[in-house]
Amino acid sequence: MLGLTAASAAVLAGCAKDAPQDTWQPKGENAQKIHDLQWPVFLVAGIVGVIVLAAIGFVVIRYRDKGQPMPEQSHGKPALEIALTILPALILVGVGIPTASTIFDLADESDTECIINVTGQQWWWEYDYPAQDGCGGIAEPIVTSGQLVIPANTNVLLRLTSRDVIHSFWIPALNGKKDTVPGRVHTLRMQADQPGIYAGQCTEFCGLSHANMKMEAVALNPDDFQTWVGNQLEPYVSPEAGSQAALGEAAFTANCAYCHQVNGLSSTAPDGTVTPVLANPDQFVVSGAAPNLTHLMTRNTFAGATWDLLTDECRDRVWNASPEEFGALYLQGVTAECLNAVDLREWIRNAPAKKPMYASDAQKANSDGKVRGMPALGLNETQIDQIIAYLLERN
Amino acid sequence: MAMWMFLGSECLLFGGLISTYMLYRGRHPADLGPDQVFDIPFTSVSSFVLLMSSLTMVLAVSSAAQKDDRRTNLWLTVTALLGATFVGGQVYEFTSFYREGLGFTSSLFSSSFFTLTGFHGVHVTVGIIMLMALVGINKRGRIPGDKAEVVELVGLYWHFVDVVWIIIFTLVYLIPS
Amino acid sequence: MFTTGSKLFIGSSVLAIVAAVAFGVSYDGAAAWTAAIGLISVSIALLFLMAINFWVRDSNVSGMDSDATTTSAAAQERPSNSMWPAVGALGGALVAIGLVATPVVFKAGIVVLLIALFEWLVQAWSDRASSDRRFNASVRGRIMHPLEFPVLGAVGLTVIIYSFSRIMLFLSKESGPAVFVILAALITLGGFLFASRPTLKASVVAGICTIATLGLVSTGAVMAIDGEREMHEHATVSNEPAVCSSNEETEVDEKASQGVAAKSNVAATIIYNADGELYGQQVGMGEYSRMVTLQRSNTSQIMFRNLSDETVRLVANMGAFEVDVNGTTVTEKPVTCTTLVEPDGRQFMTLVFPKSSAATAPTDPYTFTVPGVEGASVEIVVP
Amino acid sequence: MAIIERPSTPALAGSGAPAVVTPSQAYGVLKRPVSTTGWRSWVFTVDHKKLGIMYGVVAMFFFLVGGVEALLIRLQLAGPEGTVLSAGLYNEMFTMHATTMVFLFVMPMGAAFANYFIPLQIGARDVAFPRINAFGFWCFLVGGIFLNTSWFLGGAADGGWFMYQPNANALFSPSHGVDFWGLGLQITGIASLTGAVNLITTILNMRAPGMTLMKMPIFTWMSLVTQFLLLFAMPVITVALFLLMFQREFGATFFDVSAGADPLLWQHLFWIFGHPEVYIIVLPGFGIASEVLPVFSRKPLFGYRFVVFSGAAIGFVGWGVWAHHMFASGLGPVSVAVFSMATMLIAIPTGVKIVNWVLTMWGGKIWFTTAMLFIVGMIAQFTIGGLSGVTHAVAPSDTQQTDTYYIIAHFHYTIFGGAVMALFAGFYYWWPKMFGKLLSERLGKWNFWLMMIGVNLTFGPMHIIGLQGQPRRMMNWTEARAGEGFFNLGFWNRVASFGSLLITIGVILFLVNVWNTHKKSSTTPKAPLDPWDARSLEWITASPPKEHNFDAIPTVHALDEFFHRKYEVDHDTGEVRKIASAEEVLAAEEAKADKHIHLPSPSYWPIILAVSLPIMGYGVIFNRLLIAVGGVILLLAMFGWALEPSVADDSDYDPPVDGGGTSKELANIG
Repeated sequence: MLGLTAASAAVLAGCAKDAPQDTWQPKGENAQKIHDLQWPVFLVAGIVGVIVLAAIGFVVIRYRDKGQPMPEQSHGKPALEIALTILPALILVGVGIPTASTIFDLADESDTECIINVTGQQWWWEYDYPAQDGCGGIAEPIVTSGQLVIPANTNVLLRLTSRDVIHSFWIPALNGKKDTVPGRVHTLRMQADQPGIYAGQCTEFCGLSHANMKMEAVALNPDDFQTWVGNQLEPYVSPEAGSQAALGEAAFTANCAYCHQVNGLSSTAPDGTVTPVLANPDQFVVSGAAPNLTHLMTRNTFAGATWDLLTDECRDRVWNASPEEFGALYLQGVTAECLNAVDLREWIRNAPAKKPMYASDAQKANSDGKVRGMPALGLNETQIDQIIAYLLERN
Repeated sequence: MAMWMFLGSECLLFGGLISTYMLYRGRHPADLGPDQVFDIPFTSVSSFVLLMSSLTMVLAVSSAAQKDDRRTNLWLTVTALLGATFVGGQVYEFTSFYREGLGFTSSLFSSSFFTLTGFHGVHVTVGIIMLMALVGINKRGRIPGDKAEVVELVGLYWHFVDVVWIIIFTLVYLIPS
Repeated sequence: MFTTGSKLFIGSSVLAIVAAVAFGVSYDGAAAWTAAIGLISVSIALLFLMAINFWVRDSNVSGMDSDATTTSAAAQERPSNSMWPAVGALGGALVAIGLVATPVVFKAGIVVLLIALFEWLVQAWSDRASSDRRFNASVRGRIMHPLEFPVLGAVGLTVIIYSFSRIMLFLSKESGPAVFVILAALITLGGFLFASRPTLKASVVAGICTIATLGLVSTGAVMAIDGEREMHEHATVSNEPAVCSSNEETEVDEKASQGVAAKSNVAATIIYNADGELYGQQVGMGEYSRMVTLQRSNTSQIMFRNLSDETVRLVANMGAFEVDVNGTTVTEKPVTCTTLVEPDGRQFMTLVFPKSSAATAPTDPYTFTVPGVEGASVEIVVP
Repeated sequence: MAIIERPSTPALAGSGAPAVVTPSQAYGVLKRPVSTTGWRSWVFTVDHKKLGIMYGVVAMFFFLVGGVEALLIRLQLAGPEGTVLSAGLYNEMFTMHATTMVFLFVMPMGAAFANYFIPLQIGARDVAFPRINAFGFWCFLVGGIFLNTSWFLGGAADGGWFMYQPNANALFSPSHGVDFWGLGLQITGIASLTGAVNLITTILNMRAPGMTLMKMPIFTWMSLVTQFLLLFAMPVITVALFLLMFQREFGATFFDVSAGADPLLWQHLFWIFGHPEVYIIVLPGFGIASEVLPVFSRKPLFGYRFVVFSGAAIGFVGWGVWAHHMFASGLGPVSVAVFSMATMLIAIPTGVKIVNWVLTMWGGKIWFTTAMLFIVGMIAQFTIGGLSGVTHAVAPSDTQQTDTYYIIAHFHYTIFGGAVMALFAGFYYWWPKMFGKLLSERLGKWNFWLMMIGVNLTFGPMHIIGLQGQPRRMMNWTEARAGEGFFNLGFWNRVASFGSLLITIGVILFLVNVWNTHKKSSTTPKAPLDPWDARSLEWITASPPKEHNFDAIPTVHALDEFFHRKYEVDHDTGEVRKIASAEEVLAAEEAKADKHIHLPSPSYWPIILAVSLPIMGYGVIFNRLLIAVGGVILLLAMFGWALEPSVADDSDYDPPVDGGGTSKELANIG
């Protein structure tokens, strides 16, 4: 009966409005290839399952002990056996041939139009876009995290690696998963048919906060994507002097910039010399990296995509947008009205209390005094307000 | 029978260790690799000693088959001594490697090398203990069951350890990386 | 039920357990472990003694037992001979010498003393177990043999092997194998000799073996004290700028660092071709690029392929950083390189850039270069 | 070849007890213990039946431990953002649930049945090496306890049962949990390895006269394949665990990427062990199914040869498919394709088994006892598990399914639905043989239906949850990604948690059943000699069997020997006639009873030797001094073992009551 359920699940899953990580609703060429392979396999498996279960049911009812005489002590019929061995073998050959061709299809790298490096670490993803002619042209490297922004209808190739332990990158609607192994570079094809947002999650157990290591892939029209690239490369604008955000800049520089890079941020010494502020996460974090916050408000999530930067209402608007409207809506980024300040405040106040991480002093002792995740910084509410005001301008 | 089974299992143990070594043998600083530290003449000699011990083991087994207790004990002792010589050589080898800067944790090459050869050394040592125990028990006349069979079983183990060494010696020392 | 003696031991062992618990509760860490384990061991030992006492009923003999006048332990003429007082004295002496000389001797003395005490205790007890000497010996054997034989065997084996290896260490690298062979040959020949002369007396054999062992051990001891032959430590040179910048052949392994990484798993392939050009290949970035992108703080496998007909090495210049060393600011220029690679050869190198390209001095960007070849340079971008 | 530890001394002389008991002058350190009653008779026993029962009891205990862990996991996941367990505790929980269930329940439960029934099924009086057998059991017990003490000593292992590197190295898993895990598995691994050597030797060397390999009962056959798998799989995991230990304890860098290592080495070593392990778990269950089905269908097993060969084929092919656990690890398309094909190949022999089971029932006269119900349920569920297995043998499809709940559904259908259901069938089927009493069929049927429905409610929805994209090893799920409609994660997670309660009630009913049958006031009558009209050799002896199993070793003429002694088959008409009752068959055998039966005496050393191992384990973790203490005990025990007389001295026993009697009452030696 469960075989039936499984088979019907296979059929039904295609039509209901399901979880965002549904593996049966491909939204891109690669996932479609997998889907084209898997639904016949599920169908065949379902049919075989129904036949076998029906046979068991039939036998159990038909041959139950109704007082019939002792049955013939037959030891089997080799011909029947061999036939019943060859039959599944044939089915499997039928399954095997398309399987092999799909495997090689999905490993093809020759049609790449855009390269993105994806680096996993406990417990968030970093995406960096090397300077390239692909992706419609990227002049300078871009570093971001949380949301992987890709041009729609473009063959993107992800180069996956990890800074600490093994993670696995998975956007079910776009392709199957691929492990990111430290010291190795694995490639994964990505292609989205339409603009939109596609949920994913780390699927290789990676320690304490494995459940909180999520990601989203955002596909934009090539034009919108160019706008996005332009936004990312916009130079740094200092907050207006004397504003709340300007105080926030100082608080950020004093508390956050040890690990979090904001490109273009600089500090002025009393004698007037200006030095760029460079983050040194390698001195404080085991993985040696922390999310780059230069354009935090162009993305919709934070803390490993565990929480949204948008309020629920604004979030739903983005997620439910039609492919045509999506690009414009996404490029608006996070505005003051839409900012989910509740979660963000809690996070800045005491990050390890919100998401389990190895960031306490006792835990640091086990790893050369470095943290894994963001520690509690002991900021007061005023500082938090200032920092949020500052971050709100990082768009 | 059981010994054959056990040795079959041991094959996989050494198989795993040898694969680890083969995978990692290139992983070392440029000037602290196999070519620098290995002392091939010495290791050849100690391999030869271990081979000789196989010969004396055969003699022990044949003496046991002829029910010649005295010679059985003698050859078992000689085998144990040769084995001890080999282990002594290995201790020397390890010490000298260590003095030359190749510690257990120096590099992946050294870790896997010491693990592999160390495991083999432990097997030889266990073999020596088996031989000595056999001599001891035999002197007291307490070998249960068929004496020749027991000696043969220990012999089987000993030959196995020898053969494994030949493989290790060839793969680790002789074949250049 | 319980005899007087066993009650005494029960009491003491309970005390020890209570103390162990008290320690465990009141202290943390290794101290508590050590103390608790020690005290529990003591209590186990005491319980063991209790059991013995209980079993032999404190060696009490019933007054009604007429046979006891002749068979009880008290009626024994005298205890059997014992070497343990002498050994104990030796231990004491060692302790004394150790106090003056070195801690090792002191510790050895303690061990000897403990062994002697324990053996003495057991022997004293076993002497009184019954009137039958042989039975007493067997009782002692039952308890002590399983401890004595393995420990003596292990110690003996270790001493022999250790002395042997010391001798080898003393000898020069050339004569070592020769001595080794001679020793092995002696053993084998000795075997044949004894095998061919079945009439040889056991005592002669034992004598020869004893002399040989003593000789081996004493030589070993002498040589261990005398020191080892000179051994030069191999120094690691590959990260030294002096080596990296030269095209000279150094005494290094040609095939160092052959990696496990398959080609598809390298972060970048750096190629030096016959035209003296150096360029990089990264998946999806075309066949020829003068720039490669590597992630910060990430262990990256780089493959270097030498397609020219010269023997060259690849150098990774990892920027310039101002470092504070004891109060003075020093500029550090970390460099790492492969060894010399033959034409058509290839080699792997593992790199980590902990800081982004922005952090290095503009005059010293991250690059791959081939020493001595002008213009052979690939820029490394670390975003 | 083998050293059969069977005393070669002549029979006890019936000359009457010596007037004065003189202490034994044996060469051994201690005399062999001789107790046949009380706790000593269990602790020092070398009797394969007692060891089998102890294996069973201990494995059952760990089943409950693992079950509680599973319940906590399901409780956590019953609602969104579960807060029952902290993240760290949750990780420890699923790691230990898997480890406990695999290494401390299913494997040893298979060993329990193998230990108890293999000698009985092949007509032997004990296994080839009784003391090693005892040593194996004690290793398993102390290893299991050692592993679980980690809960109280700083936290259990938290790296997942597959303990992928580098997540399980000291930097990323700083508690001692992983150390306990590695060392504990080494110790239980010794149990598996010695057990394998022992049982293989027993099966190949000690079969009753006439029992050729192709007349061997099918459970014994499947166990033989299992033991071969164990024999070759254990050393591989041993190597992996040693590398892990050297890395964590002694600073080696086998999995440290910055030193140039490749973390995939661990995955290869682990799965080269791990995949055969899957068959190690399930083949004993196949064996039990193939025993129970013919008995209750009143027909011989359909295609005995095919079942045997398919079992052996699974054993072989099982070695070539390990990388299908690594389809997402980045192996490269060629390896993925090859392993994908190999994995499909293994579906064929598995399919053969299911077909044969169905055809065994076909045309039979099926008697639905609890045991039979469990097996029918097992076949149905294993079919589902097998088919979902085929869907992820298809590698691209697997990249969508691996590490999701779909995989959990798959392997629980095969392991719980397949192996565990078969083990429960084994309990009900063999209980009268082992204890002389029948378990209640009424409670048994309740037990079956609750478990059957519970398993499907728990693991069935996991197919849906998995395909909806919920990954494994997640401490919680969120409403935001749960979706709506029929397939929403929230509803099906709750269903799964509810199902786990049903399984729990089912298991409790089993325990109640056992309690009711064996409590002092129990009115359960003694079971008949042959309650199921069984077919194989273990039933040609008393229930429970005497210490020496058989009064006379039966001579075997056919597969299903017992059946052929009870029934006569007319070859022309196929008609089956009863010619003898079980009691008559047994009486005929007992009439030929051997005059002198010698059994190995109990021994102190196996347990002492086993106890030394965890002491050394604690030493490695906490204080190197303890290694020395453990080492001394180890040496002592080996010495004692080697010099132990092969049998207790005659003088320690009372003389036999009659010439051929077997009573070995403890003599009064004060």
